Amino acid sequence: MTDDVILKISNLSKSFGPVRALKGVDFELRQGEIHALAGENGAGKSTLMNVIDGILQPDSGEILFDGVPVRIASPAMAQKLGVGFVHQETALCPDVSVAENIFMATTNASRSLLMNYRTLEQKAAEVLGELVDINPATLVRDLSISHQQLVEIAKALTLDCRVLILDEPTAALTEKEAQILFRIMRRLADKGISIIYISHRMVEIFDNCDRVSVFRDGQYITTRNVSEITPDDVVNAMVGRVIDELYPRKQTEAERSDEIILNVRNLNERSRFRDVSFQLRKGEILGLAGLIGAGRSEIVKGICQLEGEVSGEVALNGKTLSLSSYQDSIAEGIVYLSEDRKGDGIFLDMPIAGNVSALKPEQVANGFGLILRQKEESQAEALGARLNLKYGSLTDPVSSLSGGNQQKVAIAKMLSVNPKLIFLDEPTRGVDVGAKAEIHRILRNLAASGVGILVISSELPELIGVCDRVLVVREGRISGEVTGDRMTEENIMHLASVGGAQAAIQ
Amino acid sequence: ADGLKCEPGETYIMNVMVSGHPYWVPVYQGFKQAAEAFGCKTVFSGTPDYDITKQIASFEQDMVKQPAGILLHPMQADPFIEPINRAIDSGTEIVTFAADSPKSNRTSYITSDNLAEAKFAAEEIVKQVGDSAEYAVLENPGQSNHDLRVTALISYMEEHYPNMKLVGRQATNQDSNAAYRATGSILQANPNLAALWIPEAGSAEGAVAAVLEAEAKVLIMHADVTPTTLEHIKAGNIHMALNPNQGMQGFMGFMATFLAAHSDVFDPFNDYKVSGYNPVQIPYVDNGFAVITKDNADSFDLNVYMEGRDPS
Amino acid sequence: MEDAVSLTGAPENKSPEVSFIHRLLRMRETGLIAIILVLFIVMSFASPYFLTWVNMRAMVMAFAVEGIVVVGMTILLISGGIDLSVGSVTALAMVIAGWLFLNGVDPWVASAISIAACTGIGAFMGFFVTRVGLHHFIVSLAIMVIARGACLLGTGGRPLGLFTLPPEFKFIGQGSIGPIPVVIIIFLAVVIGFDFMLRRTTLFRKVFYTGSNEKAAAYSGIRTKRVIFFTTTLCSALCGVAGIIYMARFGSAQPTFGIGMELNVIAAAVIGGASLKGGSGTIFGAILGAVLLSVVSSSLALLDVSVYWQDIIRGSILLTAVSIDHYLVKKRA
Amino acid sequence: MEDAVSLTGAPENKSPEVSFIHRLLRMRETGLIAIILVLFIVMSFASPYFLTWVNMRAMVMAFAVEGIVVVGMTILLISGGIDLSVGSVTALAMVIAGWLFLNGVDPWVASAISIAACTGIGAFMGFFVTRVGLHHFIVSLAIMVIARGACLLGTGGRPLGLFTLPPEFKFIGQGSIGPIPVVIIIFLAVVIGFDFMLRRTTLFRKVFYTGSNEKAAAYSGIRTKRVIFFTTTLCSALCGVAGIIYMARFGSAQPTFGIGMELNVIAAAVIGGASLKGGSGTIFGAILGAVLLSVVSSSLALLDVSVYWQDIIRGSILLTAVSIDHYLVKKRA
Ligand SMILES: Nc1ncnc2c1ncn2[C@@H]1O[C@H](COP(=O)(O)OP(=O)(O)OP(=O)(O)O)[C@@H](O)[C@H]1O
Ligand SMILES: Nc1ncnc2c1ncn2[C@@H]1O[C@H](COP(=O)(O)OP(=O)(O)OP(=O)(O)O)[C@@H](O)[C@H]1O
Ligand SMILES: [Mg+2]
Ligand SMILES: [Mg+2]
Repeated sequence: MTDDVILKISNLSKSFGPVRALKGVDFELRQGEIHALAGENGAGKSTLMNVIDGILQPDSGEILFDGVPVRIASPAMAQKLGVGFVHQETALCPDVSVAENIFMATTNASRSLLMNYRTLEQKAAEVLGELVDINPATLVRDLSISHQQLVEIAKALTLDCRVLILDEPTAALTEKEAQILFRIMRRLADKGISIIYISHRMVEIFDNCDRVSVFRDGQYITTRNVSEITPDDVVNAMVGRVIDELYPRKQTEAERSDEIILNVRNLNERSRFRDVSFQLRKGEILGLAGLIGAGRSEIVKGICQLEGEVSGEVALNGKTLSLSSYQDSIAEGIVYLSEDRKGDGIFLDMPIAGNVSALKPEQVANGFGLILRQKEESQAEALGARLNLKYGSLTDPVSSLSGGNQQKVAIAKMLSVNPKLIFLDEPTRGVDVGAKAEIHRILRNLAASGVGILVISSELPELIGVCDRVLVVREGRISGEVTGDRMTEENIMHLASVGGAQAAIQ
Repeated sequence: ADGLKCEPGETYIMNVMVSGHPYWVPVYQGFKQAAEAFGCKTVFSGTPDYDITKQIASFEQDMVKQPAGILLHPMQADPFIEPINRAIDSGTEIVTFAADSPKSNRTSYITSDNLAEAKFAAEEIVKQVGDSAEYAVLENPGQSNHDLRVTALISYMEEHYPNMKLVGRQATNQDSNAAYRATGSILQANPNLAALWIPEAGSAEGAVAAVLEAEAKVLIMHADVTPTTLEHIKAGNIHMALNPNQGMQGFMGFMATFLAAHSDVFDPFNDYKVSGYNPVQIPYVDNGFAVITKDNADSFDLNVYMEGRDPS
Repeated sequence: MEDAVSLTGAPENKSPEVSFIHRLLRMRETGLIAIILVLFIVMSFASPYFLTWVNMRAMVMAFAVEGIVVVGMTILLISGGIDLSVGSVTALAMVIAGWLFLNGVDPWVASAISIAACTGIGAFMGFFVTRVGLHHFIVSLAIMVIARGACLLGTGGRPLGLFTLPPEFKFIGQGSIGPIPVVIIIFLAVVIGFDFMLRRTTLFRKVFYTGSNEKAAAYSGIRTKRVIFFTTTLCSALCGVAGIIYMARFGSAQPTFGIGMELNVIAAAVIGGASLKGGSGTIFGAILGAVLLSVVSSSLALLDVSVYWQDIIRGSILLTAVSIDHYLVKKRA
Repeated sequence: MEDAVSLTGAPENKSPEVSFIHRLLRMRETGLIAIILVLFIVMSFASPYFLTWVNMRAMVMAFAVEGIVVVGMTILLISGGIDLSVGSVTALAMVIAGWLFLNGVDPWVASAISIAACTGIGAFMGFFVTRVGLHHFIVSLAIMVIARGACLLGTGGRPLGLFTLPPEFKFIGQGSIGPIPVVIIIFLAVVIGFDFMLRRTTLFRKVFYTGSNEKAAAYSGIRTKRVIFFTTTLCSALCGVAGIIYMARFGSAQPTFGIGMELNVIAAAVIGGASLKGGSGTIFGAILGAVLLSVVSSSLALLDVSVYWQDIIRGSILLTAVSIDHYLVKKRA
């Protein structure tokens, strides 16, 4: 890292109608540094990055590249300046191959008239090789959301850039991939590339970044060397107060119950998972861990009949269920929060209130099936307040919210009905620390009140912090279970990657 | 009133559907010529669309202007009964042309005799190819005058020339490309095809292209005419076209409307005064048709005719 | 490129300060209303006949029945579908009912059977879309051709004269209650009813969810295929209703009726803010779109514009109006 | 509900074991080819004239010119657009060139001017779509009306007889080189050329990217508006080319030519696997779609099926064929 400032932003503002997303912010990026951005959901991080990438135009303020003022009119122009960007929401072309997606910018800039698919795929395989094993010829639409995230990263890595922006790249990644990414980041930084890294995970920031800038409510707060501060300082700067308790208290020995809420036996799906059996007890929060593509989502979706042709036995509160569709599952009080929020979690073009009520619009309707606007909005308002949702108006479309706030809408939707059993797939994806703690507290309270809670998360500290018990999935099988003191990152990683059933740590 | 003359501002409207169609042009010229002779104003109106609700709306809008009379080409018979009667009740006389609304109170109907056309065409075909040959027709189901030209020819053949064999019958709906296609297929299936009867000119353009391309020897006859089919007639590719006398249609159309509006000059020996209907009732006027062949084709060039005339 | 997001399908912000005027200004439809008003003012100066009761009546009558089809199409568009067969199915409704009537069936019974048949056609399309998995476009195109063929087959290509329909039946197409034609009353009832339902009922809310993001809707427990089946069927059923009214109005059944109607109807919905990608649109807006198209056509006819110019002017006004509307919507957003 | 994924637009998996046969089977178009083959076999038994050279030639001639428009439409669909004005613009191309010719301009020059004018119309639409931000559907609908009006205005509604076109000009529409009609040669050149470019050139790959996810493409630095502008313009330009060939074939310019052509052309592309949502489709598939539609029509005519049954049978075959194709595509996936 040098002290040369490559990118300098001063007094930059950006509003969306009445919402002032950025209020005169300053920012400075040095050559070869990994610079973290921290801030609550809706603080304006992504907006600032979109301005740097030419996707949005600022209302006022100045951007200096190498000390020269520039107006970045489009992503194409940003690319010419050497900006690479991994978006918070994956932006890939579903109908074309992974290889073509990765080299889209290159193809665009290339002078050659013809496509050379062979080299394209070879090169794509090289770039991907380090990250993940995906056939470059697959269509992107056939990839899971986490694989898409990796493709998105690979895409940015191929750019010959001077500034690389990573907007919450690890939100859908597991520890293993995240570590690979950090290694690559460091290598790039050593080559002199400057990296802006956005994350809500303090550990990542403190382990991998050089400096951190904090934003709050569209305002720039401070920039510090990571070595000089503590995570608590950052959180304090972000939220304006210290969050004392990151994770809620776990179930005590005394509270442990033998009552079984969910009993899954010998669940099989042709290609995705085999012989899955587990139980979820009353009062506990159960976690599912595993590597990308291990089959966690598949198992859970299978149980509630969202996907696949599943055989096996599922019993809720002692009653064997014969579900044939997700509607049946909802009728039984089982709901699923999707990991792919944009794809199947929310209705981007619809108002916030309408999103929250989507699972059971009947709840906000009168006896004649007429939706009562007041009721619908007060529902959204109440849940929104609980989750610290930041919005302009409840009639605004969800697309106007920041990523983390969109996730909160998706969660609010789940909480709006009173389910007996909730499957949460990456529930805190992109959610800031404060709201995350709140979501954890809500989950704990629900569990205590007898609701079954099963959490899938790629963030091991979260699983360990929240769950009373964690099941580890490897290649479509449950490879083990950890509880209590044995619940450590090492043990889980071990079970997820090499350990077989015999290595189960019980 | 001062004899058979229009009051200042007295207006007559000609209302049609698909108002951009060239068929109306000579009709309206005839209409206008007659009107000028009586010092009357004329307006060409209707809808550019093939849409009956739009035509009815335009007809009702014509009524708002309180014209003395409307020469109407009703797209469909029955839907116009009520509007026509309402117009007459409010003092606007209605005459139909080229298509009728017989159950309405319109005072006259001016048209070509499609049956006569069909009969003439049938006789000509037999004269040219003999009375035991294969023939085919293109058609445009749903449009009554075209339908009549086709069905009448077929039944005339069946009745008078039972050895004439109908080998192909395709709907081409005035679309030259569809006609090109259909004729191609008919020619493939029937190498001995001798004659082709087409009830309108648009399809004839496509049909003749297909016949020329297949180098087949087929006698083509059609109704109506376009510059292109005219050229084909001159070149001998099309044998003959039967063209309704459009000018006469418009001219007589105006006369019938005008007379209905000026019926006060007429006091016939009948019950009209007590029954309250218009004394100038002319149930049916045949405007006749012209036979276009190589020899007289030059007289049927609409572009030449329209030179120096105002289309509207 | 993005379609305007319709806000009116959803509840408005109702914090007390937000006045009625403010809400009106925020409505998706305000721009369209303004454009139509301007047209009205211009026209009332241009032609003394424009603002007459008879002309207004003629103008409304010209789109009222088609307006019922517009309602069905808008709902279908919101759910993410499209229907090219509306014109043929409307014609077929006339033909079926007319044919039955001519064969001695009571006209009311004949109408009921005909509407049921159209509903069946819609269900048939719904089946191909939801079960077989074909696209609405291609299924409805095939049905458009088939239904037109059935019209020809049922009539031999000639209109069925139904002059003998009893007066109480013709009343629904030709009668008036007071000064207001029955057709317009039916039209308003359908429009107001469906507009209300679409804004307020849980059933129709699901139509929005499905069209906005089918997968997310399925993940919210909505049986999206049923919803699409329902909207597809509803659209054809409304074509059936329209066909019966046309029959009563015209006293005939025309096998060639409604050719090209689909484009008109879809255009009205799209001008009114419906997205071809699904998820947004309002009945009110779509009807305003129909009004706009109709006012433009009527005005040109009323002003005796040369037919050779009419299409050019009509298309240009359409393009201008839509551009202005788009500009206004964007500006307010 | 999801559109069939076209695999052929993208490179195939080329691991060496994958044999040619295997690749053939994996192609999106295989199902369609099979269906067309079955139709051919059935027809060659049903009619002795079917499998004759002359009939085949006539059949290809029947869709060749429209096929050029299909190419333009497919590319536009892939980029996420649609064009309802193809029929009118094709007619306008005939009218402009014909009018110029009648006014003494050399026919080749007249044709060039006419094609340039159509390109201009496409650019005009592209402007409204990319700069003003309107939807393709509504812009092209307005242009469809305006272009038709311009045809009427330019001809006074009367077809222009162009019998005096020089023979070397008519040659492009009516002549043959050896046994092969010139029209077919032009058609094949256009199809093969664009099919190749669409699969292999970087320029046309951007069309896929833009249609698949406009935002993602823009984020990769692709000037998506330019791409859409380009595809919109190209489609109109190809309509211009088609119009000129029609003019040479028919020796006339008909202001009413091509009414309803848009549905046929879009149907061909969609049958061939193009998605109305953009991002997928192939020229080869679209042409197979056109072949399918054409073979069905020709066969019905060849078998002299009653006019009143033709539409019903045609629609049913279309629906069946598309269902089978969809089933085959899904099964292979
Ligand atoms: N297109 C838009 N329209 C209206 N408001 C928007 C739009 N995009 C962002 N905003 C608003 O701008 C503010 C900043 O959003 P931004 O996405 O930059 O937050 P963020 O810091 O990235 O949050 P997160 O951590 O949740 O991703 C939010 O209040 C958001 O609602
Ligand atoms: N639509 C699909 N078709 C075929 N295979 C799929 C599909 N979706 C997922 N898979 C495969 O199923 C396996 C399990 O995927 P799943 O998404 O359940 O993993 P996961 O453990 O939830 O991990 P993550 O969500 O982090 O990727 C993976 O190998 C994945 O590639
Ligand atoms: Mg963000
Ligand atoms: Mg998962």
